[in-house]
Order: sequence, then structure tokens, then C-alpha cells
Amino acid sequence: MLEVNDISVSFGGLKALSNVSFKIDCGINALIGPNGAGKTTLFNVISGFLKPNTGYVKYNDFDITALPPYEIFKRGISRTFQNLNLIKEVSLKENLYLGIIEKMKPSLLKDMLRTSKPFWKNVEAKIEEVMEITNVSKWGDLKPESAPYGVLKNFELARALISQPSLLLLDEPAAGLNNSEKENLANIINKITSMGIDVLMVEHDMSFVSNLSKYVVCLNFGCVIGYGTYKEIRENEDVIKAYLGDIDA
Amino acid sequence: MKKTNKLYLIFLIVFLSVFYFLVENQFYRSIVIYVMFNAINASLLNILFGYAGIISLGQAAFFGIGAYTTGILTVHFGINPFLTILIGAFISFVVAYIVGFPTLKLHGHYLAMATLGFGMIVYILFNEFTDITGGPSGLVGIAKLSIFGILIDDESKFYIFFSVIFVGFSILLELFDKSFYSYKLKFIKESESASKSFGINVSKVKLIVFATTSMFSAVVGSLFAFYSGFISPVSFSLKYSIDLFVMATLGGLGSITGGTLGAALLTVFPELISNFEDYEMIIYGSLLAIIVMFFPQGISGLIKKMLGKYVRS
Amino acid sequence: MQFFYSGLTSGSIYALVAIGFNIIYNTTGLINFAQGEFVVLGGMLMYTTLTILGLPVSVAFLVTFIIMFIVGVVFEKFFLRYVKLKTETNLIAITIALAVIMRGIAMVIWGRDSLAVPPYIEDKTISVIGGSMNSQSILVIIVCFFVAIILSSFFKYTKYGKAFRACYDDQTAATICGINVNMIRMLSFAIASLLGALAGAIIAPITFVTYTDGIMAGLKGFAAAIIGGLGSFWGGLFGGFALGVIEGFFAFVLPSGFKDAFAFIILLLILFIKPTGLFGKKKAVRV
Amino acid sequence: MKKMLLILSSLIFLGGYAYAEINLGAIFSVTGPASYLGLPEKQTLEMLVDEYNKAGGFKGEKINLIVYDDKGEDAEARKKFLRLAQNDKVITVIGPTRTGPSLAIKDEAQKNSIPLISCAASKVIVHPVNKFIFKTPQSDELAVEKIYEYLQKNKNKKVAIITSQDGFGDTGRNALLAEAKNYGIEIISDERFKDTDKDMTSQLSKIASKSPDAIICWGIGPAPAIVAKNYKQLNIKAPLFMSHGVASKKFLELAGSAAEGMYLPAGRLTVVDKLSDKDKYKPILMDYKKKFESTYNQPVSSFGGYAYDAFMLFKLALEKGGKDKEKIAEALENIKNYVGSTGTFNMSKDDHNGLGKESFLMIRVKNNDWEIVE
Repeated sequence: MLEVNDISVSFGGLKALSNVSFKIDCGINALIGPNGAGKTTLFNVISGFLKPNTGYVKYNDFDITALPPYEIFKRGISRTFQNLNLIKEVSLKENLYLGIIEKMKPSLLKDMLRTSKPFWKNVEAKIEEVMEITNVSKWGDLKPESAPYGVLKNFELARALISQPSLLLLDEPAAGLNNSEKENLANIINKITSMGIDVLMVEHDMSFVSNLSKYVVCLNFGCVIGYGTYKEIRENEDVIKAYLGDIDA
Repeated sequence: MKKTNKLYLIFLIVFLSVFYFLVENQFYRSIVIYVMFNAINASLLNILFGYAGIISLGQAAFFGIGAYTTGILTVHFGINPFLTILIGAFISFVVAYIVGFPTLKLHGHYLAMATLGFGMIVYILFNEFTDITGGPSGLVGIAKLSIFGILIDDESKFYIFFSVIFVGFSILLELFDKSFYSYKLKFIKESESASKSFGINVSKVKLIVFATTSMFSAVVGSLFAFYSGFISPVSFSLKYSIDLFVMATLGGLGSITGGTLGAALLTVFPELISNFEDYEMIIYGSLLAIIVMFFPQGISGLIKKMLGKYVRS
Repeated sequence: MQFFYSGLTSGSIYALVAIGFNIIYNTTGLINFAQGEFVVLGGMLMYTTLTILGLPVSVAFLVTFIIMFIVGVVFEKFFLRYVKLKTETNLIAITIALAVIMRGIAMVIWGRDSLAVPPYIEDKTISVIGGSMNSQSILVIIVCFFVAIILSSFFKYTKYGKAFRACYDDQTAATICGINVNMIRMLSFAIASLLGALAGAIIAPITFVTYTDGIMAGLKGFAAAIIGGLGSFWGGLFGGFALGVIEGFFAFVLPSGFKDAFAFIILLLILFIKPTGLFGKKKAVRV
Repeated sequence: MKKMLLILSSLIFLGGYAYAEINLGAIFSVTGPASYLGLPEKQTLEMLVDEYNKAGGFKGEKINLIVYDDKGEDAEARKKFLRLAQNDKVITVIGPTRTGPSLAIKDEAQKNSIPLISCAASKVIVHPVNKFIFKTPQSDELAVEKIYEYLQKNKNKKVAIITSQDGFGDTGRNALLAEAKNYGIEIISDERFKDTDKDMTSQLSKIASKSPDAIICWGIGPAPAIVAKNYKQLNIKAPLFMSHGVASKKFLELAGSAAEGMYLPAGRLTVVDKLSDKDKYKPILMDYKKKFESTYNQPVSSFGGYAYDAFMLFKLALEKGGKDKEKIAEALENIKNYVGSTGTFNMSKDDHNGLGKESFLMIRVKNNDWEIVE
């Protein structure tokens, strides 16, 4: 259960976020709002990359505001990145090692002496399983630059998934995907939540958000202008005004 | 799990032993010894630079700390040689940890400048504390190492002793290259933000790598002091750090054989062209330029391409 | 107070080299380790044109600038452009390689001894409050400010200047807007080479020229550029003077053997506290 | 790696096969910081060997001179010495130019029992004495004694020293500090400078503030010339003394008018044309100066003189002891009053330099030329 309370962030005068507060529970939640509404800034605060000026963030009643990103990861929150943060030098499969490198560590000695066969088998199994879920198994041995965008997106998702998080933060997962890829992504996200992993995603694509997310928070100019189920949000005038602009302006 | 590149290791052992028996001449043995010294230092820089992306232009300073700790402790205090190696390694680790803490927050040119500045400070300290370090005229009469009763005082004995250490180091390096831990460095080099968000405490890992490589440099520094019996600040100056950088880059950054190949070429080549001194600099510079321009992956990249699928380093 | 004046003299040399660094950094984001060698070549060419060929001072300067302009162009066009894999390390390595080549050529052509260059203006000592300054060093300081003013206005206001800056921010975007990026890169190296030559030329009468000077000049110039903040001309200028005065001060206060050590300690402190230097712009890093 | 093996093995055959000749090795700093010292030494040696071979060599056998460059670094000197000893099978090695490289190869020379005649000044090279190690330059103590004697005569008590941070400056500084006591001289200021520094006015103004009776600057190359210019710029009254390291036309050219009235101890070679005709060194020095300046059309430098004496000592030892390394070492040790360019050499069991104070003359700069003071 993630609780965001009175978070505000200002970059030298510009108020990116002002007293944002909301709570989200299990299942798929979406964070929506027009461009520049402060969605990514809030995301960076939650994942520890940005320290807020005021307020706090609690996850399962544990204050994670001041924690550095790698501590927040240890508490079970993984994330994907808006413009793909994959390691280009190594193959896509090896990129997945990053997800588990901190969770499953072979003893340095055994690993160096090549006697850690069981450890590697375990790792391979985990990778196969995750690639299966995000159905990118056949791209494993390629380098990132030789795989299509959709596959790369799925690999980033797979990398976050392999670290067995309890909360998954997705930064515009549907951006740049065509319809069939979006449908594929929706199935994967449903599969993920069925495995007991909660999801908070930042997204523009209303149709994608509508049929997936149970609970929606809408931001505009750094303030929360509405949260609730998707239906409630659709009727909320502020949200409509924010998206479609003022009818009589 | 990648297969260890046994071919390269076997080749090393074969070459070193065949060379020992084939060539009695001490001059060629001393050249190979110098190649091995440079190879270890260049490989350490390769790990720092090629793997973890830490641009350090001050590695000669740690090499010097090891050499001077051994020199000072044996000449002035007559401490048992082996102990001085451990003390040198310890001092270097501590100094690297303390200096690394603020330095490793920096990136790119700033990090290069900070490490370069640190190297210059250590070089000046070697020059200035004349009564302990012997200052610019150096330190004479450093004791010799003795193992199981054999005093290692001439080229052949040191050749055998150091080849064993060099092969051991290369094996260690090879195992490290194929270990899970080396991925962590590659991830950090490529994207610190991604590594951070997957639980890697980036600054701590960088600090450990920096301190450990410096410790190894110090150990090699101590052996250098035992080997040459005389040290002066000139061999630990900025020029040596830059030579190591060039060796690692030419050899092929990020590949395990890079350091050794680069060191082999750049130590042997000046000997071949040493009889036209005036033009040596121009030839050396042009060789450097040609390799950097036309063989971007360095020589190990070149060999990999030539040998195709046989060798997977 | 004499340390202040000696600091200004050596500081102006560092400043000019630092500005040379900044020009190349501003357009290509690269640190040119051969900048020190431009300084040496500048001084040596002045020696040849003035002492050996006996040309008048202005003609000597002109000839030196033309030759160095060509050196800068050749440097970029035939070397940097042909580096296949343009990683940061390879580009640094190529500048080191070229530095070694230029040093070798300088040694072969001008020999190993230091060369004296006659002063350009009548050499007399002017006593200033608390110390004395040589007329030649005052000339150096004036030229330094003059160059900084011209360059910063060139980069800020002229059309070409904006093109230079555009290349630094985003090369692909600059190309799309019709800027010939290769020409700009070549020009930036040519101007940096000119600047290095100017630095070498005006300090030659004070400090003579030896083919091994390039290393120290490049190193101190790089440190000055970092203190002032990479990329900013005024930063390079003040960074150079700051480094010069710091060195002079420590040479005066401490046993002078440690002056360089303390200059580098100050440099490290600045790097730790404000990595972007005194005037540097903070480069926002997008996650 | 395989191709490297081929290159190395081809070298072995080339090296070992040198036909029956006398191999003389030499290591000088021909590039790097001390290159303006190493080059005249190399040129002098090559000139003398040519001349000796043309005059028939040693009993008809020509001397095969092999010269390597150590770039002023110890590791390079060590490599090149081993190459001379093992590959080229030389019977004697002349050089290196700098103190550091000489100390680096001292025990290698002993192990291979090859006589080494160093051209570096530091006393440490020949103390403790070693059967095979000799040196031709005067040690710094002699130059310092010459200056202190002169100061004592003119009753200057308080002296400031400013020395360079390299081998030459360092040994000079130790000698200046050590000898001061026995001449009743008080060192009131001990400043340093790097040979790459471009401005020493802050150090000099610190010295001026202590108003010394005299200032002694110990260094070689361009830096002392800058010290001279800064000294004049600050118009410091106390007389300025320099080391024998700057006794060359080159220095006068660099320092220009700033050198006016400056004192320094120097070997006779620097002032050879001013020597009185009955001076026993004049003929040798004039002959050396004429030959050097005609072959290389460059002014002769006192550093070249060190190589001149080294070769002459080797020639004497060769003629006495024959081609055997051990015998050459013994012969070198017993050379008595050989009149060389630097001074009169009287070698002995415990003095492998053999030079006295008389090898120095105190000279002064007068309108851009040397003038003998005493």
C-alpha cells in the first residue's frame, strides 16, 4: 500500500509539484495528466531519484522519502524508464541479470572458481520464466540495438519483473507501441497483477488506462485534481477541462 | 555462464616457459619482465576504465606508493621484505578509499582531472620528503626478496618468480571477467541510474573497485622496487599514468586481453626502433594514431576479428 | 605582494591555454591533450620568424598564425575525423598521440636547447605597489583580457558563434538546421590552435621555449579550465589567474617545493565542492 | 604474440654475431628533460671514437661504439645497460648523463663486472666506492667549496639558496647545506623551483625580504636563466651565484643582460680562450673546442667535456689493461695525474673521481662574456 502525502517539489521557483497527496492499494493504478503535469517528477520522487521539498512517501507504512534508489529497490519497488535504460554492451538476456544481481548473489569465491553451476542454472531458469511471461524468449541473445522497440520495452518490463518486486512502477509503458503490441502489453500487465504484484503506471493513452486500471489519479500543473475509479474520473469537470481545455474560454 | 577463455591462459604459460628455455640472454628476459609489470598495471587500469568506466589518470601514484613503502621500510627500517608488501598494499587501499570517496562522485573530464591532480600531489611528495624518500636522486640499496631460502637477485630467478605471479594474476583476472560480479561493473559503466534503481549501491561498488585495483598496483609496485633495487620519482610520474592509459586503450578497453596486448606492444616496440632516437617519438606517436584511428576496438578486437570464432575472450 | 604579480604573469599563460581548451570543449565536448603542444609550436615559430628570418614583429605574428591555423585544420581534418569509433577514450587517445608526434617534430626541427625570443616591446621593469612587473608580462595580461572579450562576444552575439554553441548542445539538431558540423569542428580546432600559438608567442620572451614545455603548459591550462568551469571563457580566464595567484601565494608562504602540490589540492577541493567550477553551467542529467 | 617471438629471435642472431671488435657502450639522455646535456656528450664521444679509429684504433682493432638513449628515466637506463652488457657484449659503458639512471644501473654493472664511467655529478655514485664504478664530473662539494671560499674571503655570512627540484639541484642543495657549517656560513632561506617553472619572483622576493649577503641558485637548463631575469627585475642588491651547471654560451644567450655581474664556478673549458698560455689544460681544451665546433658547428659545452674525459680515461685503461673488463677496471683505478678537460684526475682505491678543487675557476659575467675572477 503506497501513501503519498503533501509532496511538493520546486526547481528554483518553478513549482513542479504542490502538496500532492493520495493513497493507492493493490491492483493496477494509473497516474494520468497532460504533458508537464509533473507525472515523471512524482515518479522520480517515489523511486528515490528526487528528494521532495515537503511531504513524505510511505510504502507499507515505512517512510521511504529519504532512502536512496537502491534502498527503495530493496523494499520491493522496481521501475521501468520512459526512454529505455538498457545496457547496450551486453546481450538482452544479460540485461536481465541486472534485475537479479542484487537479489541472488553467488558467494564470490564459489562464483570465481566456476563451481557455482547450480546458481547459474537457477538464474537461467528465472530468466526463461520471465522471458516467457513477456514472450520475448527468442530475442534473448541479441544486442539491444538489433531488436525492435516493442521488444526492448518488454525486456525492460521483464527486467523489473525478474526482481520479484511487490510494487512495479511503469513509466509510460504504452508509449510508442502499435495496437497489437498494446494489447499484448495489457495481457502481460494483467498476468503480473494476477501474480500478486501491484502496478502504478504513468500513462497518456486513455483507452489503455480505461480497460486496465482500477484506480486513477489525475495530475495537472503539479496538483491532484481528482482520484477515484476510472468512471468517476471521466465525469470530473476539472479533468475534462484539463484535457479538452475550457469550453467557454 | 561464459566459458573461461582457456586458450589465452595456456598460450601465456607456453610462451613464458618456452621463452625462458629458448632465450638465455638476460636483456630479453628483462624486457619480458617489464612487459609483465606494464601488463598487470594496464590490466588493472582496464578493469577500472574499460569495465567500470572510472577514468583514472593517477594509477602511477599507487604503483609508486607500493614501491616507496617497500623501499623506505627496507632501506631505513630493515623490515622483512614480505611484510613491506602487505603494508604497502594496506596503505594504498586506505589512501585509495579516502581519496576515492569524494573523487568518485565526479564523472568524465572532472574525474580524469581529479585523479591526475592526485597523481601529481603524490609525485611531488615523493620528490619533497628527501630525507625519507631520497627525493629526486631516489632511494638506493633496496633489499632483495627471498622465497623458501632462495634469494631472488638476478634476472632469471626474478623472471621465474614474476612469471608465476603474472600467470596467477591473469587467471584471477580471467575468472573475474567471467564472474557475475564483472556484470555489475559493466552495468554501472553503462547507466548508473539503471543500476541504482536495481539495488546496486553504485558509489560503494566504485569505491571498492578503485581501492582494490590500487591495492594490487601497490603490490606490483613493491615487486618493482625489489626487482630494480633503486627507485626514483621519475618512474611514477604522470607520464607513466598516461602510458598505462594508452596501453589499455590500444590493447582494447573492456576486453580481458586488452591490458596485456597493449603493454606487450608498447614495451617491445621502442626497443626495436631505439637506434634512431631522434625519430622515435614521431614513430611512436604515429603508431599510436594509426591504431586508434583504424583499429578502434584495439588490438584484442583486431585479433578477435582475425581469429573469428576460435577465441572468445 | 610580489607573488600576486608573478601569479598574474603565469596565470595569464594558464588562462590562454584554458580558453583554448574551452573552445574545443564548447563545440566538440572533447579535451584536447595536445593544447600544450600548440603553445610550444607558437613559441618556436616566433623564434624562427623573428630571430632566424628576422621578419618584423607583426609579419612574424602573421606567419605564425597562418601556419598554426593550418596545423589546427590538419589536426582535425586528417586525424580526428578518421577515428572510426568516436568513443570519448579513443578521441582522448588520438589527441595524446598527436601531442607526442608534435613534440617529436618540434625536437627534430628546433633541437633540444631552450630558445630565446627577443621581447616585442621595449623590455623595462615597472615598479608597482609592493613589487615590480615586467613590461612584457603586462602585455601578456592585456592580450589575455583582449582575447577573452573578443571570444565571448564572438560566441554570444555573432551568427557563427551561435552555430559553434549549437554543435555542442546537439550535433544532429545542428546538422538538420543546415550547420556544417564538420566545418565548425575544424574551425574550432583551428581557432584553438591559433590561441595556443598566441599564448606560446607572447610568453616566449619571458620564459623561452623548449620542446618539452607542452606537457606542463597543457596540464596547468586544463586545471585552470576546470577551476573556472569547463566551457565558459570568463571561467577559463579567471581560473587561469586564480591558479597562477594560488601558486604564487603558496610559493611565498610555504617552502616553495610544495607550491604545485597545494595548487592541485585547491583544485581538488574546488572539484569536490563545486564540480562545475566557478562559472560552469550545471549540465542537467535526465534520468 | 607469435609475431613478437619472431622479431625477438631475429634480434638475437643480429646481436650475438658482432665481428671481432672492441665494443664500447654508452648511455646518454638524448631525449627528455636533460637532453641538452646528453646530446653534446654523445656527439663528443662519437667524434673522439671516429678520430681514434682513423688513427688505427687499438693495435689495429677498431672501436665499435654503441650509443643508446635512456630518456632520463631509470627503467630505460637499466634496460639499455642490460642490452649493452648481454647483447652487444661491451667491455666498458660510458654515461649515463643523470644521477638517477647512474644509480639505477650501478649494481647491474657490478654484477656483470663491466666498468662504468658515469657523466653524472652526484657523489653518491662513487660513495661507497665500487671496483667498477667511476665518474668524470666534479662532485658538487668541490663547486660549493669554491663558492664558499670566495664568500668567506669577502666576509658574506648570510646566504640564501634557491635550488631546482631535480637530481642536479637536489645533490647541490645537500652539498650547500652540509658544507655551510665548515665555512661559518648561515643558510637563511632554502627555496625550491621546478625546472618547468616559468616565474620565480615570489621565491626571490621572499629571499630579498630576508636581505641575504649573497644568493646561490643551483640548477641547470632554462630555469636558472629565468631566476637571473627575475633577480634583475626585482633589482636585488646581494650578488647572485650560480652552479657550474649553467657554464655555457647557451645560458648567456638565454639570460641576456640579466646575467651581468653574476658569479659561478666553472671548468676551464668554458673560459678556454681566456686562459693564460702557460696553463697546462689550454692545449687539450683548444684542440677539443676546435674539433667539436668544426664537426658540429655548435658552441662546445662543459657537459661534453665529461664525455671527453670518460673516453680518454677509457683509452688509457685500454692501452694499459688490454681488452679484459677486470683489467680495465684496475687500470682505471690507478690512473694518476691525467690532464683532462675537466681537471687533473688522480684516481685511487677510495676515490673513483680523482678531481680536486683546482678543477674549478671562479668566473664572472662581463658584458655577455666570461671573465676569470681568480
